[in-house]
Amino acid sequence: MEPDRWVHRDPADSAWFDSSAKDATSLRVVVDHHAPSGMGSATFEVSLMDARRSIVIRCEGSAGDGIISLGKVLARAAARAGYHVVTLASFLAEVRGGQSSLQLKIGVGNVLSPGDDPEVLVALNEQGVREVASHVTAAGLVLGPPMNGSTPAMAEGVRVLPIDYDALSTEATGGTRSKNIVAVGVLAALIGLDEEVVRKVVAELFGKRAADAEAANVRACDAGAKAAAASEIGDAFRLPKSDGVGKLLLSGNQAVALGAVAGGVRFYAGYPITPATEIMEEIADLLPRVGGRMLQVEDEIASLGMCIGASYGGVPSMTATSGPGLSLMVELIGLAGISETPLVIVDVQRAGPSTGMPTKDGQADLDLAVYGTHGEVPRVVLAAQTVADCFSQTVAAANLAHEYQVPALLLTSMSLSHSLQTVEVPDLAALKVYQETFYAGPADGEFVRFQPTEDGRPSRRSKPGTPGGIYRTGGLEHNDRGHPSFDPDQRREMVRRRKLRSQALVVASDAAIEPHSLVLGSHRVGVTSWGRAAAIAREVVTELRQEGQDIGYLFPHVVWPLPKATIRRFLASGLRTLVVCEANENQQFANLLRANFATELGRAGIEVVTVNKDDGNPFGPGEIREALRPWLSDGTATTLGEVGPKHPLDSAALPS
Amino acid sequence: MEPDRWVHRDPADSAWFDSSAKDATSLRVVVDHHAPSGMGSATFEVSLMDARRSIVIRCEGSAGDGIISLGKVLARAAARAGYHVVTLASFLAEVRGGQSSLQLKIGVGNVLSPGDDPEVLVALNEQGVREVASHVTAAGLVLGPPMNGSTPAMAEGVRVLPIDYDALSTEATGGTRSKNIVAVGVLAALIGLDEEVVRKVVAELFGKRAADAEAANVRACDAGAKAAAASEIGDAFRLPKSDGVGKLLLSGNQAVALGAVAGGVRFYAGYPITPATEIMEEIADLLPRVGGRMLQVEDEIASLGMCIGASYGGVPSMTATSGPGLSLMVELIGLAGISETPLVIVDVQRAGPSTGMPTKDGQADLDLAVYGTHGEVPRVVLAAQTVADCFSQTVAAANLAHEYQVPALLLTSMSLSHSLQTVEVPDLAALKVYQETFYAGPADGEFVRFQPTEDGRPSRRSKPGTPGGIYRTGGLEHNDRGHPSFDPDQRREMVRRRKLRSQALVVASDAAIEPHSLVLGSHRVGVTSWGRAAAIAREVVTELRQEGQDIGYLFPHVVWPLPKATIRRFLASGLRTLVVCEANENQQFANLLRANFATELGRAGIEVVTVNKDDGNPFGPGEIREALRPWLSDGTATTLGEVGPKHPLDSAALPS
Amino acid sequence: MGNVTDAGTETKRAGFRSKNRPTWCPGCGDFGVLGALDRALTQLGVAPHDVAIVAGIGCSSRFPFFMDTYGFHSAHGRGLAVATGLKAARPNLTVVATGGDGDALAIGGNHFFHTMRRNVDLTYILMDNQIYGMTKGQTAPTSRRGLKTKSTPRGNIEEPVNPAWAALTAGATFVAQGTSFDMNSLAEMLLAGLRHRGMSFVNVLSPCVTFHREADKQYFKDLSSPLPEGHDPTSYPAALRLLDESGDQHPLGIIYQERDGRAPYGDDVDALLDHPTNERAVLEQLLRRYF
Amino acid sequence: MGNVTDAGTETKRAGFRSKNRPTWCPGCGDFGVLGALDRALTQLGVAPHDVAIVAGIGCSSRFPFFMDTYGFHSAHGRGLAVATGLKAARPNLTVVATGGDGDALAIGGNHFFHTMRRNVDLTYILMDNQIYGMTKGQTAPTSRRGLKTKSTPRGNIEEPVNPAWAALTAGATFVAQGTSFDMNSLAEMLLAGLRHRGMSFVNVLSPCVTFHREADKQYFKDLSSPLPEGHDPTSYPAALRLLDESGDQHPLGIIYQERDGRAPYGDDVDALLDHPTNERAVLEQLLRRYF
Ligand SMILES: Cc1ncc(C[n+]2csc(CCOP(=O)(O)OP(=O)(O)O)c2C)c(N)n1
Ligand SMILES: Cc1ncc(C[n+]2csc(CCOP(=O)(O)OP(=O)(O)O)c2C)c(N)n1
Ligand code: SF4
Ligand code: SF4
Ligand SMILES: [Mg+2]
Ligand SMILES: [Mg+2]
Repeated sequence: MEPDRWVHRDPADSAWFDSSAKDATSLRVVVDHHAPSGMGSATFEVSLMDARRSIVIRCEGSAGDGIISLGKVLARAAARAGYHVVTLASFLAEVRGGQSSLQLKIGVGNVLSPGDDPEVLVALNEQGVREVASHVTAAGLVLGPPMNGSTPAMAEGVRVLPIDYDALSTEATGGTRSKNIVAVGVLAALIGLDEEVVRKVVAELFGKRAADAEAANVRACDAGAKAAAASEIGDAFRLPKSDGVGKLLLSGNQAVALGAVAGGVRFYAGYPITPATEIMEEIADLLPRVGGRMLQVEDEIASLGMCIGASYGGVPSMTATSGPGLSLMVELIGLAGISETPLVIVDVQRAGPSTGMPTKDGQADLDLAVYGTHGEVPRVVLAAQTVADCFSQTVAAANLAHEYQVPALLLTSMSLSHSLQTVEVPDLAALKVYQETFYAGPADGEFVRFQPTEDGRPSRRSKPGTPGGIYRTGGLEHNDRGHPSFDPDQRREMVRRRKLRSQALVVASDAAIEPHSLVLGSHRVGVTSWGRAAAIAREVVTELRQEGQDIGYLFPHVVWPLPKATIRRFLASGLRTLVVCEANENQQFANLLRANFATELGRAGIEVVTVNKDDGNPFGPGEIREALRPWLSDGTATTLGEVGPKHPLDSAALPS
Repeated sequence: MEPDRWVHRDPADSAWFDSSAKDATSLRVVVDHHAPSGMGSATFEVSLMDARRSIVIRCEGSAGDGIISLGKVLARAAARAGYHVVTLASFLAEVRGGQSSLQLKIGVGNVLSPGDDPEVLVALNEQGVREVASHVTAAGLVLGPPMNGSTPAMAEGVRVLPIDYDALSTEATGGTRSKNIVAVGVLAALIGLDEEVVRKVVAELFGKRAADAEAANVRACDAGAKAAAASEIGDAFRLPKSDGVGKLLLSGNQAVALGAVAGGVRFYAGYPITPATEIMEEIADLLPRVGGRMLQVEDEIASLGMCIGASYGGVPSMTATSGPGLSLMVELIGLAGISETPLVIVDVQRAGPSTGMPTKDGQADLDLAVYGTHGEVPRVVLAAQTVADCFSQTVAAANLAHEYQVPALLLTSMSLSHSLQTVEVPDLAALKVYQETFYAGPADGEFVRFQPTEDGRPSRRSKPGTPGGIYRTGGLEHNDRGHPSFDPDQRREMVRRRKLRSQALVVASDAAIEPHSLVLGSHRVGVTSWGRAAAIAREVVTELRQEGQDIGYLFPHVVWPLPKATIRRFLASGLRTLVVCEANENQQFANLLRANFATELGRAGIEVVTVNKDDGNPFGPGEIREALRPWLSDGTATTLGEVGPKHPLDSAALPS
Repeated sequence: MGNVTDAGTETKRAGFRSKNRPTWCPGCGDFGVLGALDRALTQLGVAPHDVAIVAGIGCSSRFPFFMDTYGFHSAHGRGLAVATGLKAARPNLTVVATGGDGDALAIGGNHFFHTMRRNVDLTYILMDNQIYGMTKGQTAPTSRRGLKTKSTPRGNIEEPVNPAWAALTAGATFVAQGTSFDMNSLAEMLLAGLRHRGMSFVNVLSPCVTFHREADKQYFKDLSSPLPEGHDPTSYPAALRLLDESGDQHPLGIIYQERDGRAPYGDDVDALLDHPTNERAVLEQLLRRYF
Repeated sequence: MGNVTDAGTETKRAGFRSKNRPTWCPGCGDFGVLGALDRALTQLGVAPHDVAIVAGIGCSSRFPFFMDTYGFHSAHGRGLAVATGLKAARPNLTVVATGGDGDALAIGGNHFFHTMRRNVDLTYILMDNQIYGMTKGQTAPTSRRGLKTKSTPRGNIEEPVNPAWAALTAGATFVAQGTSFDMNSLAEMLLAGLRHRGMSFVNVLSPCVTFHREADKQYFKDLSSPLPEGHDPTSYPAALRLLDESGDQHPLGIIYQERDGRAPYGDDVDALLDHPTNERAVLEQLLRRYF
């Protein structure tokens, strides 16, 4: 089978380019406003030959130094100035008592990971310099405090610029508390953020407290900028011009909450759980503003039960939880499934099993999402790769749930939920929100709840309160009116109905493939992944392709049912090796692929190579790049020979 | 790779023969007392050329006619006389208001199914004759009441022997109430059961009520026997001599309860649910007799929570439930897993999803058993194929749970739980019950709960109350002492620990393969299945092999982790087609095979053909035979050509 | 239950009764409850399509199928959660929940407790037969101490739960108790409960004639007694004292009804809502927070 | 909580305290409870290895790790189920359960209810900080009406649960209430609870200094009061009246202790057991039933 050549999008969520232009030195980038998340649009040129399209900055300090604020202010300023930003906090600090640490990657387009080793280290305390300076990449920069001790050995060309944060802060504000804002000023100046934007963000942050705090902090920021300007660093760390379109800066949990509200959800019932709690907290504030009702209830079983009740009442409903809560919900997922009650369940994955490591990252709830309930019901499972996805895929989940009258599960994870990323301002007018049509009353004919259909699509519901539309339903096997029936013929009919629904969802899954998540071609190596790992893999593979490597990829958002046509094309595109990256041990996604594409994999003789990690920290791009190395050409050959040696990271499927 | 030729066992749970003797006309059958269930032993000859090794009897009557007692008494008498019996009730009657119906298959060895169409119909009312007589197989027998209406068209050679049950009962007992016992007498005489045994069983049943009822019923039984003797039927339906070893007659639920008690379980907490309730009821009676404690508690979550507590206390613990209860338990399965707390969970599957059809059969909880919980924990999942398995696999589950300190799940189903089957009397002295060794106190060295091991086997536990053995554990990720730790290195260590445990369980799964569940050979077609469907498939495949068909099979009891070495051998034995039978729609077992043996299936180019059924009724042998037909040789050719055409029952994997 | 799969069996419907013939065993107490609710809803004067009945799992929980109203037959123990969600999302519906002693007080105990204390504007009818009927006769949370059933062959070792007490102490603002064989009184209580704004709980002693022969009509008659002369149902302490002092006796009638009481949960939830005329504008504004 | 992953941090152990330094925030009320239990167990004179502490999930549920006894840190809300199983299986152990207001009364409410009514021979210590501490400050079942938290930014719309009331009305045979800042009294109550045969419940007002600043020591002082002069803790009606009339006030001390009361659940379970000398013979006999 002749592989396709598809025009595909740049991995930045919103930019297209032509894959045939691999050797071009500049690209016309079109921000796509047809994207399902309804993002805005813009066109601009970027040079692939630019020395720098992005920068990785690590911020370090003691627990009280305001490192999180530092990161937030810098990220917010960059976002508003039109840059893409990804942050990552806390993971780095966990085992280093008292130290606070945050990393950002800021760039034009293509920012999907927080990076690996930093190019710039800004440390507000000596410990930060001592522990991190040696990790700064060659020709990088260390912005530490005046040191008493000696600085550690560093990579070639790393420059050290001591900044007396305390002194500058005291000078500007009368105290050392604003030293983090001094650092904001330094960094903003170095990377070339618009001064006015930075000042405004600083002012807004502190303006909430008091006008004098606002002014003081703006002064601190200016002091930092001046210090940077006075240095000899020059343009080395300056970013190219951004697209100029201001972006939102959101955590994954905030994005889910906003996506829910924008996607039409008007009922929410929930129970706190790390790392999902902020979804409920955000929704508690947002939902009532648009007439939606939010309840905090006694547990996760009640949460889902109440969502089922509200959805039976015709109100789009959602709940969010993490693994332990999802485990508790699986009985009622079956109830929603058999009664064809649409609803959205968000699972912010954390490192399990059981209570596990609640503040750590992982992607090991896919099996539960796909298989969790006794018996068999159709469902759809989506996974967010980025914070932008947390928004758009929540909307997509609500749409699929209501279009197909199934439970829709959205998987995110700790590393998304608590990191800030930029998101294009959604174009609400363009946002597609599925509007369910209900039975309208006797004029609409006789009401039959479970009207047989051959296309797998559901039949209309009737909102309680509608004359003529009375029906009863629930968890028992039933006939077309919802009345219990255990008749074998009736049963076969209903089993078939649910199967057809699943098949219809396969089609929807294929239709949901966004161009930027797929590259076909006559590649011997293909990479696939899901969730947060997919974003990192996407960044790595894009870079490798730009380096001339011959790699195809597929990073679907709908992970169940699997997009059958797409995967078949992908597998038939000449692949010899399929690399599957995911942050779990048991190869959950890889096994879904094996189970559902055994024939295709077998026929094409494709070797499945798995890259897994389950230590509580999210994948870094370097880890994935390293894992892919055995399948890369050496840069002279354009194709690889036979399938390469097995990589040490390939942990054979467990337990087989 | 040259396929093996293994000596294998006859599918009857306890009999061996040599597969090379396919053309022999008689076999030396050895009842094996090394079987894990510790059955007794006996040796005898059976003739494969006997016209009859078994008989299928259908009993019909009105709801008040005592059809269930009829079946029970006949089955009990046959069992005690050394025959194998399988019964099936209720499924047939469901949609036929007021009619009660039960089918039995009685035979020497090899009785795994209740059969398809009956050879003998005994009907206590006319409706039974009208509705079932046409299904009686050629040369069969209808034992109906004197008919007012006409009898329906029947197969060739079916004889009708009218018996005036009412009159015979009245004559013997003064009332018509004992007409079912008259029928017992008729049937027992026809198939040649020892009269004394039959009389004793009848007497025991009624002796419990009153001596005169006992005598009256024995008279009714005798009257039936006399009527049969007076008829011209002769020996046509007589069974050959049995092995003479009396057998137990049990329902699946009773067998699980007995297995638990015999397997060392001494704590049980449960909550009623159809069709698992009788396990709890039986245990409620049995357990306190051996000093074990049984609690009926508020729900399934509490059930499992209490089992975890009791097991932490060092007492082997078990709970039983059905699908909805298992769904509720999945959070705590993770807790048992990460804390390495052994326990047994029995899931008597019923037709789902949700409340589904609680009184109907199905096998759709495998995915939940294998994948149910957030995150990843090692576990073992077993499935009973027969009532004998319900006993022996409960013992096996308790053994595996304690040997490997994992949750062990045992899947049975409605069709096993509520049907009576014969079970060889277990030899309790030979029964292997794993005895956990606990830390014995300070003399035993320092206690470290989670001692690192390289072989995947767990380290000793310390029973609360033991001096020097104090430790704490629970659901958090932890270090070797059970203390919480989120350190990435420690985490990797524990993830690896759990992985090694799963790998050790793979070895255990291979070791658990019983010879009678595997036939290797250079077969182009292999059949695999699990649970009740496997018993039926086993019966069918054995018959087909005796008819000269070239078919291999594998029917494992441990279905997770899959027995890797065994399956690899099976797949490498020359198979072109692997037929997977299971009573669900989504091909759960087939998908486990595909996911875990994608490489092997692909390399050998094996086509996976799935035979599924999910209408609430269990598989009949005829359905499986029919499904296999396209892969059978026509009886002249000894090998098949290329893989045959796809069978209509092959429902493509859903949703892929 | 006689026959759980009665898709075909129809009977003439009247009032709020659906045309599905109840699948309960002949003589089951739940028939009386069905009749009483039918009458109460008729007297309430609400349209059938403005009523929804939500239940858990059990014989008593089959209720929705036998009424010609909207209905949801949820999962064991979860009826009150589903009913609360429905009521919160659609406050104008009359939502009735039904369940059995096991459904309400064993597996569903936590939802019971929280629904009562939240004072959700529902009417909850518990059919208390002191047994698990649907699963054929195991000890229930309301079974008397010492009762021998299949699951407690040596006798029940637990003190029974008193459902009215549980509801009253958890915070229900209307608590009544009736029997299935005094349909008139029961219908009156149900009507009062339906009219009550807030959580109305009605415990109904309702024999299971098939799996709990001991607890028949006479047993429940002996177990219950009319409200004492002069009982003031608006006094919480009086209601508490009454139930505490009654011990195993079940007083019949309206035991407690909070007068001029707290607003129901539904009202509280609604009070928080904005109803923007231009939703899009609000959304735009919400987005801007994150800019 | 300060630092949840303190595998390395050790402190000198004394009495029943483990060498693991508690990970609670400095100033957290739970320290007082730890001290009080340490003292009570010491006075009880039981060996540490004969004690097991079982908990759910929450700051308060970290308790087992800080005590040098056997311990099981189970799942959110499930501590009492695990504790009941452990006690039923090993009746000679002294089993203490700990939990927070959310753990006990939100997700764990059903086990709470049933454990109290069963009169299981446990001591349950609830650390009531009126907030979800571990998840950083959401409204809990014991939070006051109107409280603004991250999860109820417009104010809590629910009436708070009174834990002592919930335990008393559910059937606990020992109900006491203390504060984390009066360790002496608390230790005494705990000792009495440990000595009580049957379910002893001790509610402890224990401030969360990090996520519920309002409910500090002073707040709890204002909220609580000594037992009224002459309160008879052996009278159930008196205990009921006391708590009903106290409203939001929390009386401190032993509110109720059933005298010569029912045997605990454990005894009842044990009473059913045979202890055969030849188990195999019994098994053979059981098998024979099915012959
Ligand atoms: C999760 C779950 N557990 C158990 C069951 C089995 N079950 C169905 S109804 C029932 C109890 C019925 O008793 P009750 O609620 O008192 O209702 P009744 O039948 O007596 O009216 C049980 C245990 C179930 N359906 N789901
Ligand atoms: C099933 C489940 N749901 C939710 C959580 C998250 N969670 C952990 S502790 C907790 C509540 C803590 O509050 P409380 O019980 O009052 O204890 P505290 O921390 O205040 O002592 C919650 C909601 C969880 N671990 N498991
Ligand atoms: S509660 Fe009892 S009498 Fe009523 S339908 Fe159920 S089993 Fe029959
Ligand atoms: S309850 Fe509050 S003060 Fe105590 S450890 Fe938890 S967060 Fe800190
Ligand atoms: Mg009941
Ligand atoms: Mg709390």
